[in-house]
Amino acid sequence: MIAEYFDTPDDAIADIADGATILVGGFVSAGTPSNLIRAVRRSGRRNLTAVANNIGLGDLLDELCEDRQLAKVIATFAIRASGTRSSRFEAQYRAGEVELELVPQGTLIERLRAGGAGLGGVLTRTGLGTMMAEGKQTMELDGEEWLLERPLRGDVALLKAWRADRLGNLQYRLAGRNFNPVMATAAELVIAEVEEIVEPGEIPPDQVGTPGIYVDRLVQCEPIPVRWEG
Amino acid sequence: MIAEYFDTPDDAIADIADGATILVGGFVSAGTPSNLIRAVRRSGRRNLTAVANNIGLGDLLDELCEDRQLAKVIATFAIRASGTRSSRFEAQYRAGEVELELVPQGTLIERLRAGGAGLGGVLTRTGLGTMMAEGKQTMELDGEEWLLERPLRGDVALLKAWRADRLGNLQYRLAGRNFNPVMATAAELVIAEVEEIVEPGEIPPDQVGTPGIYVDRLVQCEPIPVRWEG
Amino acid sequence: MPADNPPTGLSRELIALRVARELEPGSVVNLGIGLPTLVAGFVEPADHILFQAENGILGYSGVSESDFDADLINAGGQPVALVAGASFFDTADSFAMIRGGHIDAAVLGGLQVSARGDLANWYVPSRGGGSVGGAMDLAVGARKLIVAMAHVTRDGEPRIVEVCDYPLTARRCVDVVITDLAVIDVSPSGLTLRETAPGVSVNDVVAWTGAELDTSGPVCEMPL
Amino acid sequence: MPADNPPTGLSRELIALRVARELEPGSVVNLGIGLPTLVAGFVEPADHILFQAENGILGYSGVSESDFDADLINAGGQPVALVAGASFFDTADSFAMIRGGHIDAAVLGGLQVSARGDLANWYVPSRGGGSVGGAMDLAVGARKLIVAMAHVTRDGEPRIVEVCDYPLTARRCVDVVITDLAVIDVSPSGLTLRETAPGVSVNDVVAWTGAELDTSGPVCEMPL
Repeated sequence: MIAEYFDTPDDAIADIADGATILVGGFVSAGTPSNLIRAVRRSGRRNLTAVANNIGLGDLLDELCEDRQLAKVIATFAIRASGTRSSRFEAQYRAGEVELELVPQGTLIERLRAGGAGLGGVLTRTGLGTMMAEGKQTMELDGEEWLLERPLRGDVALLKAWRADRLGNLQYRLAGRNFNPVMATAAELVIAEVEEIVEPGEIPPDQVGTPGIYVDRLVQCEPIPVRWEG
Repeated sequence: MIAEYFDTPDDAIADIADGATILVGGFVSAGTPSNLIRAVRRSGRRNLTAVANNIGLGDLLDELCEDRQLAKVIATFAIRASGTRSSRFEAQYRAGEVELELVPQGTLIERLRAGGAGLGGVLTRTGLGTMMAEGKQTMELDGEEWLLERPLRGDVALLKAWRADRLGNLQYRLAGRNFNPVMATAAELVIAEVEEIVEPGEIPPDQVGTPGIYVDRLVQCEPIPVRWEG
Repeated sequence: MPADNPPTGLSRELIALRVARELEPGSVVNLGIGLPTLVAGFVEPADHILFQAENGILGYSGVSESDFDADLINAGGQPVALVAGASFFDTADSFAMIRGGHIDAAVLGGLQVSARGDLANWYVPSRGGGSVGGAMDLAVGARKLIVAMAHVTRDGEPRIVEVCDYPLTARRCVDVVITDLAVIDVSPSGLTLRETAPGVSVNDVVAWTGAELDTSGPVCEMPL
Repeated sequence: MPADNPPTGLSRELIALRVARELEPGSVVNLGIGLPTLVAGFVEPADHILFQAENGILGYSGVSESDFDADLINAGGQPVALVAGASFFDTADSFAMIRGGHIDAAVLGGLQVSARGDLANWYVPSRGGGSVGGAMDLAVGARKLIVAMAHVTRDGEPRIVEVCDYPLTARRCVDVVITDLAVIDVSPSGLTLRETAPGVSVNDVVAWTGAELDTSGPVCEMPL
């Protein structure tokens, strides 16, 4: 229950296994665990499945393609509509070297939430009548059609928050929350990088974005800047 | 989008119709819209359906039974296990004068959330093999059994928050959130009583518990104390 | 044949103490209404047990009647104090925590527990209606479910039975039953007596239990 | 027969201006990536339009490149400034807001719009893979869906078609299409021309539109 500190992001992720499914918090530059992603790259782990909002928008996740560490990506942004800029992920995807499961953003977060909240699935209209509904169960209830979306979980979640206390409570800043609080609930092992570590009680109880019971490991790092490449 | 102020809770609820379904925020004493409930009592509206965590635990909702204003209650706490104390609701329930739909607390909040979030339902294990599953659809998925729970919405939601700004942003204090933020999303008309009204920007953006777009009406009142009667 | 009256067992407070000893240091625990609430008063602060209240608190330290704040209550409506590092959240997040398996242990009261671990604790048929609160979610979601209850009813009927005749809270959910007479483990193969209360014999427990009870393993007196 | 090239219509900025005029004062609006983002620069402050970004902001006032804070970006990754009364939330709450019908209007880019209001905007078959972001949720959840796009492709193919051949974002979701050439209303009975861009004739619009277009009502020049 008391989160474990690590001196470096490399130590914090050292025991991630080849073939692991990794939930990666953040939305482009906001709330992105950039040091943990770099550490995964340095670790050389392979055959990974990454679940993240975006890949190939200038984000560090794309770097995991340099040495073909990713077998599969589950994301909402993956291939740019315009071909003026290309990512490593895109090149590998076109070469058939990495699998892509594209998921609508609202469905991705609900699937993760279901995975963390003990729900067997949710019914949404999002994706009905589109490629996203292929192979999925639909139901008609009271004359309305719904698409059944199943839970999604990870072996590991990599999160970024602003501050943490010794109990693992996380406080986010600005729009840095995004996928982080839900991903914190949906993985066996939750690792957070934070900019600052404080004493329990310093984060006011109503400003805790992720209660400490969800967080297994903490590492304090200076964030690595990321920008969207348009 | 800019919330409308009312001078009294009676004015704020004046146009609730007979037969309306009313979501009532709060958990016993915490975050309970006690002034708005009293105003509904004074309004004399009848044939109402109330959706609330509790009735008859010393709460003011029980007062709506004095003049038989409630036709139905959807709640998690309704009839005490011990018969040492009895509520008006209990007496009316035993006389067959009011209907009760008892719902597990985690299912009640998910049904309300689904109603507010545009979801057609959620799958839960809660209630499987119990009276709560009677008449409901179950599904087997990957060898696990799930109970399908459908969305729940209200015509009106009565909420209590600590502070509001002119845009209707609500800030809760301590454990006063409970059902309020989700109920704010799941009714056609949302009315909040607050202890204080401040200027936009005075509630820090990361401490807004309910964004103002959900809130239609505001009234400033001194809370009426409520205690659980054991 | 059982005697007319069950032996005198533990007080409610001592049951709560025994439950407190069952909790792992550093664990996250939800306490149901009634007897389970007393457990908060018996844990060792050094064990850093964190109590969750389903109305939206993680990290309350116990009931504090002296200083009532209407917005700072547990799920039994009792005023509570907070530990450093507590947090608040809404009911949706609270039950995501409960249903999602993030609570290490829940302590619930019981009306009946069956030999296969079914729990009935929310509906007294003679009273009807019922109050379920968070019990059904806790029963399916908590990693370990401890039921704390009197071993028999006021009328002397066993509460531990082959099959519950009260309406269920959840099927096959109970891990341990702690009563005024005994500590009983529940597993897929049935009920195993682990401990007896001081002054209570194995035969007493068997006599006042309405289901088959394995007493072949080591049975010790409750450490209190 | 259409001329070889469509007439010169509005610039991207003027399309954004026309979209801004379509927004109701006091409404809550989500702007998609690309052209729609420009709309934030053209609304009247007095209209108190509140912009939602699906990554978790309600109440950003526009793009502000001067002062980049990595944690304060819109869904297009652009740095933004806040209005007084803004709020932050996580992705689950953001899409509850979007899917639950709490956004008054969404402005999305388009690849194709069909006569019955189907939208295709996330997948270019020649490129594959795609990026869907929040588009499918916005298309089903926003109370009003405005599509802002060029009237024809770079190759001179109409983007407004009887039936989309690009993969859909959602069925029957579009309410209004605003292009460099025209404003077209979409209803269950089909497409109705409401406005033409300055210098563009009704016949031009008909010629470069690949679906039946009702031009029988009053058609005026866009007020810009």
